Amino acid sequence: MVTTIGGVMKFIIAIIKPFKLDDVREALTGVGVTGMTVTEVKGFGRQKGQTEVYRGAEYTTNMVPKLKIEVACASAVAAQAVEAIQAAAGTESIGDGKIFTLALEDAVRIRTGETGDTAI
Amino acid sequence: MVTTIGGVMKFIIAIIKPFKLDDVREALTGVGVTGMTVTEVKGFGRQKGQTEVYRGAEYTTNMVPKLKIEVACASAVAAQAVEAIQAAAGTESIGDGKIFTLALEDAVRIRTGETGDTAI
Amino acid sequence: MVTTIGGVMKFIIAIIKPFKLDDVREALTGVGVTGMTVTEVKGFGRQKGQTEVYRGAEYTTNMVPKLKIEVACASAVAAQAVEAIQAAAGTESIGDGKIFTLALEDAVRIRTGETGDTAI
Amino acid sequence: MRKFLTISAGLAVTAVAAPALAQEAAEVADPSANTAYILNTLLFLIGGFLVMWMAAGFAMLEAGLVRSKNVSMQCLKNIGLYSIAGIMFWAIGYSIAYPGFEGGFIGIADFPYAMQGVGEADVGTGYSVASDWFFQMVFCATTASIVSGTVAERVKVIPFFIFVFVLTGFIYPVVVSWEWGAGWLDAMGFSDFAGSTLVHSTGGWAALAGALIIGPRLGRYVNGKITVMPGSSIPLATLGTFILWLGWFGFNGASQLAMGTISDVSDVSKIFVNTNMAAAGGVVVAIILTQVMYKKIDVTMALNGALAGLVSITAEPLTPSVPQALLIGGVGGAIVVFAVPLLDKLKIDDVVGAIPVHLMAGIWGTLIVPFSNTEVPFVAQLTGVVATGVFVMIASSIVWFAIKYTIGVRPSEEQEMLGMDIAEVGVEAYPEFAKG
Amino acid sequence: MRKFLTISAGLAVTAVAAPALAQEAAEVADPSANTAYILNTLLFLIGGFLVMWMAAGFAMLEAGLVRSKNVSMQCLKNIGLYSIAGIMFWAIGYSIAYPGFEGGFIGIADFPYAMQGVGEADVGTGYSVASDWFFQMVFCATTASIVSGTVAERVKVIPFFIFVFVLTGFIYPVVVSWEWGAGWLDAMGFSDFAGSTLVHSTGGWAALAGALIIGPRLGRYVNGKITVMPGSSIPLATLGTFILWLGWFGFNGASQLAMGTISDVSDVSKIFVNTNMAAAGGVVVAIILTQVMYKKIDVTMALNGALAGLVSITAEPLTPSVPQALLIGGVGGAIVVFAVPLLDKLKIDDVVGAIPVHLMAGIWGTLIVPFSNTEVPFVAQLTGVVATGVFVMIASSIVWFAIKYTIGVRPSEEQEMLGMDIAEVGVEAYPEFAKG
Amino acid sequence: MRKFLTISAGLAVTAVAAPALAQEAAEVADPSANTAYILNTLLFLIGGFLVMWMAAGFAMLEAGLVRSKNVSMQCLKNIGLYSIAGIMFWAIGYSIAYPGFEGGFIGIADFPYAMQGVGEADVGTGYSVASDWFFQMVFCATTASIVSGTVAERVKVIPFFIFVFVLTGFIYPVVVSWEWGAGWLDAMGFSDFAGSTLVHSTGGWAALAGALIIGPRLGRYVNGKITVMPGSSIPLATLGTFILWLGWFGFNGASQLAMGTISDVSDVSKIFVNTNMAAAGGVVVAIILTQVMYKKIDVTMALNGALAGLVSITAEPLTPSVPQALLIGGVGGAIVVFAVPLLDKLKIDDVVGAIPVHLMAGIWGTLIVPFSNTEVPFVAQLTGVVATGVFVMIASSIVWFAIKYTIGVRPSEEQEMLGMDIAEVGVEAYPEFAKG
Ligand SMILES: Nc1ncnc2c1ncn2[C@@H]1O[C@H](COP(=O)(O)OP(=O)(O)O)[C@@H](O)[C@H]1O
Ligand SMILES: Nc1ncnc2c1ncn2[C@@H]1O[C@H](COP(=O)(O)OP(=O)(O)O)[C@@H](O)[C@H]1O
Ligand SMILES: Nc1ncnc2c1ncn2[C@@H]1O[C@H](COP(=O)(O)OP(=O)(O)O)[C@@H](O)[C@H]1O
Repeated sequence: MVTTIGGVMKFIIAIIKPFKLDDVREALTGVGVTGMTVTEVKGFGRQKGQTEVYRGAEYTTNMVPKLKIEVACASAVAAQAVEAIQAAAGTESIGDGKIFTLALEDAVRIRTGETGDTAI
Repeated sequence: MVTTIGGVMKFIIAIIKPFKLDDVREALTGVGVTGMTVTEVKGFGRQKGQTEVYRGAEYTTNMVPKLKIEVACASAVAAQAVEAIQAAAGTESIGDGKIFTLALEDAVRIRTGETGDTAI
Repeated sequence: MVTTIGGVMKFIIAIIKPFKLDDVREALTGVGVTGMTVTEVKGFGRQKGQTEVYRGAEYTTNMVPKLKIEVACASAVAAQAVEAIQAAAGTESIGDGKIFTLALEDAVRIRTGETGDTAI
Repeated sequence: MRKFLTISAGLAVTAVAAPALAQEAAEVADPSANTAYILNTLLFLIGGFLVMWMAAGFAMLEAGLVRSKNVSMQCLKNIGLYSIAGIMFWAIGYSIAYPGFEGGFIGIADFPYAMQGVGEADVGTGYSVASDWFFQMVFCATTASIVSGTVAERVKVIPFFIFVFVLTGFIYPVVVSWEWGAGWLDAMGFSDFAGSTLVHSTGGWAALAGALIIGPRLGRYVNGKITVMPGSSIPLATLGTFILWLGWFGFNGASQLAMGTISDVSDVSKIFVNTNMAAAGGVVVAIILTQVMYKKIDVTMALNGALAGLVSITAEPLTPSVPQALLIGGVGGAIVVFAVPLLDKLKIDDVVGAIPVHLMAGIWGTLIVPFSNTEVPFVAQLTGVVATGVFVMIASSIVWFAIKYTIGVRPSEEQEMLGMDIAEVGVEAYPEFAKG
Repeated sequence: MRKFLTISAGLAVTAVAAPALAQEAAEVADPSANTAYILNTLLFLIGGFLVMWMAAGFAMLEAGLVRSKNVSMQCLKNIGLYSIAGIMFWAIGYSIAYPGFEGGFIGIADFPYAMQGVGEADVGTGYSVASDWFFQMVFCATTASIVSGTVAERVKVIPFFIFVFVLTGFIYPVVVSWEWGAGWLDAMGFSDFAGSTLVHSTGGWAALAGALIIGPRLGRYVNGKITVMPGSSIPLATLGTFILWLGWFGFNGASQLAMGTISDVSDVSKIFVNTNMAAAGGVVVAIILTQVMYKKIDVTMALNGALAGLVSITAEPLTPSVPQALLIGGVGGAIVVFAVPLLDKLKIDDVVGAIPVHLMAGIWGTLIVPFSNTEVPFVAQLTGVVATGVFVMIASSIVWFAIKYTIGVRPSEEQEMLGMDIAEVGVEAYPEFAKG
Repeated sequence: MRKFLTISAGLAVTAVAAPALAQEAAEVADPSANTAYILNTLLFLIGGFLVMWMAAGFAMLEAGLVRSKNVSMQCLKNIGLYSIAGIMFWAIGYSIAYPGFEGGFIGIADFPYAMQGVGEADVGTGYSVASDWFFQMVFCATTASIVSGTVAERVKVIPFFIFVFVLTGFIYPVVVSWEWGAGWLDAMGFSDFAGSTLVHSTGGWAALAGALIIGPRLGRYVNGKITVMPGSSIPLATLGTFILWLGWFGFNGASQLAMGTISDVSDVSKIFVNTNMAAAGGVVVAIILTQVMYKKIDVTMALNGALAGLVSITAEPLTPSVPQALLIGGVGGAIVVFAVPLLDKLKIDDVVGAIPVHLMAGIWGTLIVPFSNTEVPFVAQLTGVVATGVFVMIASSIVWFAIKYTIGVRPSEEQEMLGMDIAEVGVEAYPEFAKG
């Protein structure tokens, strides 16, 4: 089966504000990345949640709803992809999120069995 | 605490069609991988979502519901695990998903503190 | 844009019991890690799910609800972070979960564009 | 100005009516006969809107017990079937149900059913024919609602509506004609006060035929293993049950068919009490049994228990004493607890438990009538149960098979996997909530 | 046969009890006038609580059709508007609606409306004034409910309540005074039995004015593309529709305003039937059309179809024959199917479809009255429709603009994004469910 | 004793209205008395089914305000308690409530309560005894529903049912006997028209005793910090509130206990208006106060405000003028807004706010009666409030303690964490929705 071609691909994990999803997707498409996987997450960080009042008791939800976007791509495009995400997801306000880049050793397209960056 | 034994383990991330979960689980058990973590995700890719009509307006949900399966395993079994997933998750149709393999530096079993691949 | 400073950061993925979240958060704050991302997941492993009876038919939900916590941190603090999580999440009972450590090549704070561990 | 005109008009009529009547009071319509007419009609109207409300009860019960991917479809089927039932029962149903024969098997009066004209009242009947029709129509719709629950999650919408079309236009009316329509069963002395057999068993048999012919949901019974498919919303199922319980006061109470005398209204009151007690008995028995058998109290069994109690008492809600009502309803609750798993063993997939609740408890309720009403011959009850079963099973099977082998009854496997909401409705029930 | 046996039995009993009465019928306080008073009042009370229940129907329908981030707000608006309507209609509304003029345009009687004292009954009116007020008040509240659905998800709560304040205290009452209040429209021969125009179109016009002035939800129509925003819960929307359907029997049935004579109660029965048939027609037509046009059956269209059928028959639920009722309601259902996408083309954002359902079907229902009730001049109907439209559009626009340019009507973009529940209510509707 | 006074009064009026009939009243059943009998019974039946419907209201309100992991349990408790209440109130409750004494403290008539036989009507009472029993039974069930909300999410199901068993079979009936049963409070001139004290405060006291003895939910009050535990579904809570509001027209309206005269039916109408206005007042005040105090309008407070307004007017819904009704209800709304956080400060965990709504507003409503009904001595009201509080607190505490120290009342910490649905019901309320 596949031989590991270390480092030729990256696995990008971005945490963004939910309503920025469409912008980020367009930006990624712009740099040629069409596939991605999105997950609903809750974030902790500098940004604090809403203060709500429920039946007379105030409380702050310190979890903030975020979206996690996972993108596998060839190392070559990783930098542009990260830039694209950052540009698209930014609102200059606290809580905009993070982009994490990890090394991706291998990828397989289940349907075809293609591996490496052709699989993406 | 634990000394990092780089590269002896892999962290496999597979995106599959939801209804394939049971097949994939059985396949993994078959190669000796009993533990896994599953997350509901939405996927973007070649496969397009359903076209629905709501109150006279057509729209395509370009997000497709998928399941993300995360499996940590020893490098030795990684290849078989990937193969097992691919075999079990395939339907020969667009949208079958991907399998990503990352290096796992260390694992700890919270209950016992065991580390490395004994922890898995 | 950012130069990759391989290995100076870690990406920790912990699977814990849902009701342990607050303890884990406090423990992480204790070692100086304030940011984290949480995801609802279902886990398979040694721990079996509840046996429920629905309309006379018994069934076991072999999936157990868990929380996945993702923390990016500087390698320096990774060990303490892992220890903190393990200490806080443990209940000495099956199903306490796992902590996985991966290498994090780079991080970017979307708001500011800061990179590396300053971004976290 | 109509608000005032009408009133004065209204009073005028009475005013005019009153003195004139004074003399001939003895022979022709005297005021108290008019009052009785009004009260009888009012009973039909109140009973009618309460039973109409049961359509919402079935919709909520079923929406709560199907999986979320089929909830929109279940809502659509329920509002659709109620509408079709109304149209069909007017077009031919009522005329088949009340053919005007004596002891016959099948017949039909003029159709579509002609309602009265504006301001017309037929003192002969003692109530407004439109109010009677309305009250009878909602019973017809109930029969169809029963079917939708059992065959949920695996029947395409158009085939389902076609079945409802035949059920409400032909099958149900024929059964009704045998008893309430003065047919042969009635001649035999068969007694079914509000329809344990005529309404509930008929719906139950039609549902059973469907379940057998259509088969279980995909993956429900795989190599001997039962896959549990829990309902999407217990509170909606609970709401549905409470709605049905409320509606049942109209269902049974207004089946007294008259409120113009103190004895009639007293009987309606007694029926309210017995109806409530039978339901309570069903709930308590279901709770006790599930606790004993499973160490947990399955709320869906308690809900079904209430309904089974209600169905059980429906054949005779008037004559039982309270202890008898509790017993009759309680047995209904027990039937549910034992019959639900039994159906699973038989691989009969009844999504909401309509077969135990409406068919089995309906049979029980019909057969037990002589216990509290000694005038009723058991043999007549048995005959009625069997005859209804044979006729409805055959008729329904013919229709289900006809559909199955023509346009087909089930969605494709992929569609069924995906859920009928996306496949056929195009609208998900809970588009925003992640499925866990 | 029991259905008939029982009846005759009932009459028998009354017949026996009757003769004694015959003689004094004429002179003494004619019991039948008292009985009529009681029955008329009872009709208002039953009709009143059924229409009150419609407030819950609107709340559920709207809660189900807005996105989950605005559901708490929709619940708050609905319970708030019902309360405000009650207070305003007592404070001045009723007195404006029934100013006691003949053929006038606007007037006001003593206010706030004085209910009767304890034990007081005014035989002159033929019913209890309190029961009449209650029945009229719930109609007023209905008008406000209509507006909340159309402008949902983008109007701050206080501006909304201010609008309701004026609508229920002034705008709606004025329109009512023109017709039911014996004003100029009534003098013209305009006829609107239960309020297709007075209630539903009035609410619809006010909603339309709001939709135009407030504008669509953020991101709803971006560069020519329609963004679909599916509702959060189809079962709640279905429940709401069934509640409204049930309430409508009170809405139309009790608008007969009298039940003290056999002809009145028979007419109420006929109204029940026609009301039900029009709704059924609306459902069936909506189902057929969506299936034909889209190959899928949009359940929300079926629900709207039922409501459009009900609104269509409301202007004249008594005189139509059943086929006419089916036709009138069916056209209402068609209106919905075609008007909903049309509004989208016009970029008019009507979250729940209240404009097609209440305004357009209301106009249709009003104009078609002469078809079944030949005494009604078409020109009067047309005049009523136009006059109501002009007045309500102008009056509502003034109020919406006044609010818009003072305290503002919309939340900030960020708040709207976030959802009104967090922004203004502070309580999320489904805090525990992850949004997918 | 008003229950009987009213009746005879009712009959009196009819008697006056039909002097001629007076004579033969002895021998022939006088038709207008018969008509009154029918109408009185009908009032009980309509009121009865409306109040029965309140059981669904409590179920939905509570299902909406508990966390999703305890929703199935809340549904189970509600359908179970309604069933148990019906059985217990028949078995002994009614006989304790109406022991037939004069001014007594405790007594019991023959039990279980014997309903009338088929066709039997007792003209002496002026209504069907079965209809009266039914109407009284649903009040008993209401008392139990109140308790389930307060102690939700932390009481095992069997202990809860045991408490309901005693509450509905003994505690509530004793309190009722003091007033409606012609006991000592009634002799003192205490007046509680529809049960602000007898029903709502009794339920509220029992709930308070439970909350104190059982303690708060796990983690609710940790080292001085209040952990907010938002309810799972605001629309269900809203639906529940609307159901209760609707049911209250039966609760208060039918407590007039007679509809056989024009004055009685007029009073029922007045009660409808006042009941509605008090609820509206409660909503508006709660909305204004929360907006002022928190800059957000907590919809759950608005819902509780409506209920508090309803409870407040229940002690005397007939004599107040509309402004008085608005004031009485409005104060009820204010009580909720201030009492809910107060209970939190006292670490009394009342999940749905039943203590402010039913207990505190119930006390307020009872004490304010003399304000609109000058015949009622304040001291009697105060005595009634205190006596009920003392008795119910003691009796309930004994039961709660007895349960606590025998079979135990709370689930294990782990079970409570996990949720009672999995722990005791075995069925999750929303198995498919991911918890966020
Ligand atoms: N160390 C971390 N590890 C993983 N996720 C993080 C970390 N720090 C922040 N995040 C995620 O990024 C989101 C935004 O971070 P936050 O500190 O709130 O604002 P900013 O991105 O502007 O610094 C958080 O809600 C969380 O989901
Ligand atoms: N570059 C990518 N990075 C992360 N996930 C991806 C990527 N490309 C595809 N996916 C995931 O895989 C799923 C299937 O991919 P898709 O292109 O639709 O079909 P196929 O797997 O047959 O090529 C997508 O829905 C998405 O969740
Ligand atoms: N090999 C694995 N890969 C990924 N996740 C795993 C793996 N094994 C276990 N898990 C996760 O850890 C959770 C706990 O593991 P389990 O075997 O049940 O108990 P323990 O952690 O005590 O060994 C599982 O529910 C699953 O989510």
